[in-house]
Amino acid sequence: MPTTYLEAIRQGIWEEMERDPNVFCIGEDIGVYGGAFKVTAGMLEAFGEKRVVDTPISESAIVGAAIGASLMGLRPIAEMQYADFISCAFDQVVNFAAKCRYRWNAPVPIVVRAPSGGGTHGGPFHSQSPEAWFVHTPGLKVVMPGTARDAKGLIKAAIRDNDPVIFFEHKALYRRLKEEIPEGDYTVPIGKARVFREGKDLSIITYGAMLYVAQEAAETLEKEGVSTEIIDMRTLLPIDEETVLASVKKTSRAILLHEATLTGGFGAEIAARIAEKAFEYLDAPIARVAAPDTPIPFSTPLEQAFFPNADKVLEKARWLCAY
Amino acid sequence: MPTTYLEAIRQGIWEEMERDPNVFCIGEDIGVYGGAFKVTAGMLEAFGEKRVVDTPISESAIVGAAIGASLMGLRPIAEMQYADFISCAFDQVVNFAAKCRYRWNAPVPIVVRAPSGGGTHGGPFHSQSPEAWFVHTPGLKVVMPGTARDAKGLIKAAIRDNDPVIFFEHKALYRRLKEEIPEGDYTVPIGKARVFREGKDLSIITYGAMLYVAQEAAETLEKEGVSTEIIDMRTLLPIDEETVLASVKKTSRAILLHEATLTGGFGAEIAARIAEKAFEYLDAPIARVAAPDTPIPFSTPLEQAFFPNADKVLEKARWLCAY
Amino acid sequence: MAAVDSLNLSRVSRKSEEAPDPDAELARKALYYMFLMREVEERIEKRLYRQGKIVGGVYVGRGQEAICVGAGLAADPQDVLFPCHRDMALYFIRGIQPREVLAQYMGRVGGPTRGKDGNMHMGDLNRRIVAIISAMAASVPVSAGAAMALKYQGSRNCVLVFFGDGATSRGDFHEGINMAAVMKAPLVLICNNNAYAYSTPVHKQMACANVADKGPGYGVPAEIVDGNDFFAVHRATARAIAHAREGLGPYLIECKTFRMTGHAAHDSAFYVPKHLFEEWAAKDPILRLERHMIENGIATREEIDAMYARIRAEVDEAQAWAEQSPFPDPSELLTNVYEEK
Amino acid sequence: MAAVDSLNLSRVSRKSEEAPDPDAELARKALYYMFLMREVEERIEKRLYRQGKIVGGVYVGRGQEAICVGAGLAADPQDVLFPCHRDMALYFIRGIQPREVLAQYMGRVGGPTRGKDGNMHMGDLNRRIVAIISAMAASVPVSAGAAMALKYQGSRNCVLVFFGDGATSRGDFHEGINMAAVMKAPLVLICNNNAYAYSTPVHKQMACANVADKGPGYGVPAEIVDGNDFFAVHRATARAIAHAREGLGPYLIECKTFRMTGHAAHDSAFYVPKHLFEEWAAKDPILRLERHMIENGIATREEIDAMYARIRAEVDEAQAWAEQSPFPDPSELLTNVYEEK
Ligand SMILES: Cc1ncc(C[n+]2csc(CCOP(=O)(O)OP(=O)(O)O)c2C)c(N)n1
Ligand SMILES: Cc1ncc(C[n+]2csc(CCOP(=O)(O)OP(=O)(O)O)c2C)c(N)n1
Ligand SMILES: [Mg+2]
Ligand SMILES: [Mg+2]
Repeated sequence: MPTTYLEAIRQGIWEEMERDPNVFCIGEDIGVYGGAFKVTAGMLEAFGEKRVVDTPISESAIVGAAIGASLMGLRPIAEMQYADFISCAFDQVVNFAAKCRYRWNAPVPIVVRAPSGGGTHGGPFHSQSPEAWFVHTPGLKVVMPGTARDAKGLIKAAIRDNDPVIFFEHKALYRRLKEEIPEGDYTVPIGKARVFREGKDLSIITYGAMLYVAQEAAETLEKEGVSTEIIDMRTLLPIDEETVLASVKKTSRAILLHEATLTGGFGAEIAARIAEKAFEYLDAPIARVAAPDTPIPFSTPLEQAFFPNADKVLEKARWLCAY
Repeated sequence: MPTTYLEAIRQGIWEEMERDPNVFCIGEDIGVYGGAFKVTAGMLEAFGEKRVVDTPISESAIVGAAIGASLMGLRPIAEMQYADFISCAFDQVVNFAAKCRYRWNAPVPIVVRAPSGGGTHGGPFHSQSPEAWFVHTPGLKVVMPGTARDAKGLIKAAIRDNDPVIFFEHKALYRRLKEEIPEGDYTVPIGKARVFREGKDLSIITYGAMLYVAQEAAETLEKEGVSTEIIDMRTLLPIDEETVLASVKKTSRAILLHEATLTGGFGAEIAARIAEKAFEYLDAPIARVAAPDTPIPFSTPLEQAFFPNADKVLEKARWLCAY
Repeated sequence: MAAVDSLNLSRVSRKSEEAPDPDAELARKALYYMFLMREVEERIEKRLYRQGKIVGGVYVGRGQEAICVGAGLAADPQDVLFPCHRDMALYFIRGIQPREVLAQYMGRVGGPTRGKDGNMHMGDLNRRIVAIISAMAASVPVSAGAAMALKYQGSRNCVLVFFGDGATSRGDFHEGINMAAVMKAPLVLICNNNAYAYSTPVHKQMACANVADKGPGYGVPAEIVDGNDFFAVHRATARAIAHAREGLGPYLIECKTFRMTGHAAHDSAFYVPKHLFEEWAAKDPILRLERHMIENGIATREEIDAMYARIRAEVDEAQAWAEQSPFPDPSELLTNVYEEK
Repeated sequence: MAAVDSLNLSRVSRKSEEAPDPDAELARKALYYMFLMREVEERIEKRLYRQGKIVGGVYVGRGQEAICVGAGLAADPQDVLFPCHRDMALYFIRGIQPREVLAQYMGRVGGPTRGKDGNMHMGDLNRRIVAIISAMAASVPVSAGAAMALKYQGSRNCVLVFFGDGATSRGDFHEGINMAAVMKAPLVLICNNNAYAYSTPVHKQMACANVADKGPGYGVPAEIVDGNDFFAVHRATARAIAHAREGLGPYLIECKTFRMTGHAAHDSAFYVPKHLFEEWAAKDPILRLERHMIENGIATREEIDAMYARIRAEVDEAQAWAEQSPFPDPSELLTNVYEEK
């Protein structure tokens, strides 16, 4: 049955709640209201107040409480109402959750769900894609599904993972993306990228909603005789370097694409790895397409200009192919 | 007169406090105690409680209060006792300070001083180098002096700057580094890197305490017949791409060196820019030397193994030169 | 101050023989701003938003207008305001025009942020009104710093910061009020306790009965007022401001009220028991002020209706202006990230 | 529970004819742990640190031992502890050996973190003791979550979290205690108000008189005890634990005490008026407990001195062991960042 990206996440959480009585959800307005995006809709009725915990507006305490509960053997799924508010919980994420195992061998199996990404007229504080901060934080895992299938498989894997996982969900995909997903229980491994589209002339390495921008660009390129491979990272930390390098070694051209701002973004890390480890395979510079280094504007024409699109990808792709 | 890195910062602040009555300092234990590292020693006596404000343990409120005071026309210098605690103020830094000008044209001329860096047996929470998070935050400026001369010139420039500046001070340099600096008033421009050592075969691009690791490596390489150029970034955001590219175009080989952890670090951004914009000049892969992706361990042998050193740089340098 | 074009309620009230009554004057002003706010917000929520002319989140202060108007009119124009998301009248009181506000909501260059930000995320330093960021309570430490700055500058002015019941749970509320208290900064903290934070009722937000109960833990005097009573809010704010101006430090006012809408325009508020809306509708602050004015001979029904009609016409014009205001040019995307020299 | 080797204070006290006196037993245990803590900390601060065998920060709880010992002995071994940086005895009470603690401080593999972390940054989930991070008060929300988990699991146990007066200024204190209160989580919050946070006296930390004044703002019962009186702390903690076990939610205890040292070993505390040290030296919790024991015939001076001698010998041995413990191999740098399969 065609399933939305949102419903896929909901199903994944639901099945894990059924499977393991230690799994519970905690966040603002996730109970009666079912969450700002309705990802937890119906869960309060099905699982009760004990397992669907509405909290005060306290991001730091939400993550902190999740950490504490995980230390006691539970498996909390904490929701940030918007990824933007994870900044309010930053210390708990990067200093408490990320470092417990290393420091004193205490696993912190929490999932922090963070609806991120733009294109929904959210303005500066409801559109951000802050994944790179966490990719620079050893001890965390960072996941961002770009398909409904992966959304379900990865949320389940994240819940079962014994390390803290920051799980970014792309708000613009929640309801717009609808596709067939496998029935019942399955997981998608954390730490494995996947070839989203096979090609031989150019690799576009991306994740999240930008997959579809890449796809659109790839279709145009196809007509221009360029065969584009798209790598969907899916997990941003730990990085599946192997899949990236294999693709670039095959195609000899790479574009890193993400909707987070350019400087210090995830693309920089991948570019750096390619430049160090696949240098001799490269036939052209490594290009990046990302949002410009500005806050995210509200007004539609500015917002549209902000986000990467197929044209911006095509421009770089043509440059690389002509190189 | 030979002046320590710490004293240079202190002088810079002192002179700016004298020059502009709107400049004031705010932070924990900066008054009577003179700051955990004594950077503000003597200022309470000289400038009074009004301008040297001891606060409760409230990093978020320290940065928030600095923002609010700056909106009223003051020029606050906020001290984080350790850079590690800036995580507790993260939302104020990345969402309030960084975005005011863009959103509603309200300048936020604050300086957030953050003693960072390791090698002082500080363990996981008193050794971090979190600059990359802020480099990925448009609207901020990020500075890290590596010399006493620059420390004074840059803190003065930061105080006069009309945008929020995160000013990282390397704890290990505070007292270990002592050198001649110009007398009296001078500034070092924010946004300009500098050639720390000229060379023609290899560029090491770095900043902060790693300058001296680069220097050590360069001296060894010199003996091996390799002429090494060292670029001291000094400002990490906005990035002085020009100076970096000019160096790499000259030497054709680049190593990015920093003591922050590798993945998602500042070096990734520079590597990515070189790989996109100076690709045709490269004779070898772009190499990175950085701390491994772990929390920062406490025990001396682990700590020593954690930080980059000349040997690690030499290994990469030899690889590039033999490429 | 605002160009209050429509504020020409007949000065010939039944008491007109007597000296001008400051209370009457205040009531007229208050009613003007309260109704203006309601009218602009109605347009936004019930027309422009539904017509797709406003995208993104829409939060209104329907039923809570007495709070921002009561506090805003108690402040001196040089006092600094930090509005929250249900305090639109503060902008009008500071002279920002309805047309600018409507343009802001529609993402047009005519708005104070020129489309860079949306809805109530706006401010104007010249008018001493500071834009919120979305993170609840983040304004509290910033307002504390502004108040510290006023003291530093030897100003007799103070700062008023607005926030909801839900915001008090955040660390920033705590750090901000505590620091302001330690510094004896001239800060007036005005909490609209409207019983909900999004879907979360206040008893799930905190385990004490009142936000004001938090005052003693900061050494800050705190009082509770009927947030639907303009005069009560106004008087309490005046007391708080006097306290601040005397150098006695922060003062916390809890205004009990009720959120007469969903959290935002998309929210039906299904989780709010219906009877609460009915009960609180009867306590509407505008109706209440109208009644007071009529009963005390400050204005007649006809005069009030005439003022409303003028406000509606004013807002019609503002809306037309705002809809004509152009969208920003995409080139503006890259401007003003840093100081441009 | 700890192997309390040196705890063989003669059971034949002057009251020996009577049934074993639980109060006497408790006093003996308390004195043991308090003196052990002091002795280990003295070694750390005055010997190993000065000899350069301990690098990094050294914080001690000299003069505050009654707090962690009083609270720690009131807890059940299955209650979960979140010590802060002046609560060393909690580790001993949970059976972590002095030699392990000394090895921890010296960065040796014999310490609970194998050198990955230093000083009091240690924990052991099997012993239900959770390691702090350095950010003050960060433990409070985490302890709230642990308490919520115990409730979730239907356990009758509770959580005890320790922090200083300075930590209460942080947002995390606020968010954590408030959330615990809303959730009625079984959390006992124990604040050591030792008058200073680093160089900052408590009146610059907060504008209320007592940390306990913050309780009502959270709907949390709060009491003030003499933090230098072991029995007072013990009884208050027992009350708080009973409250928590009954499902009545969090309970805040403010222990008034004094930091008898600088903030850390490098700090001379020049900013603390000298007379305060003198006044508080007279209130030393160990001397006080000794006096109580002697006056009540629980132990003789000789017995106490003999116990101290045994403890010193125990710590000598522990120190020797710890100094022999190897440093971690550099290869351990890369282990345990993530689960290793
Ligand atoms: C830190 C943070 N977390 C979550 C949100 C999402 N959010 C926006 S408004 C709101 C409720 C605010 O409630 P309250 O403070 O009572 O104000 P009210 O809307 O009732 O006026 C929430 C949860 C936010 N804006 N900021
Ligand atoms: C968030 C944060 N800011 C600053 C510090 C630096 N610091 C370490 S301990 C301390 C003082 C703590 O005071 P208090 O909570 O009263 O505990 P005490 O040391 O008096 O026992 C400070 C400021 C820190 N550890 N964490
Ligand atoms: Mg509310
Ligand atoms: Mg203290």
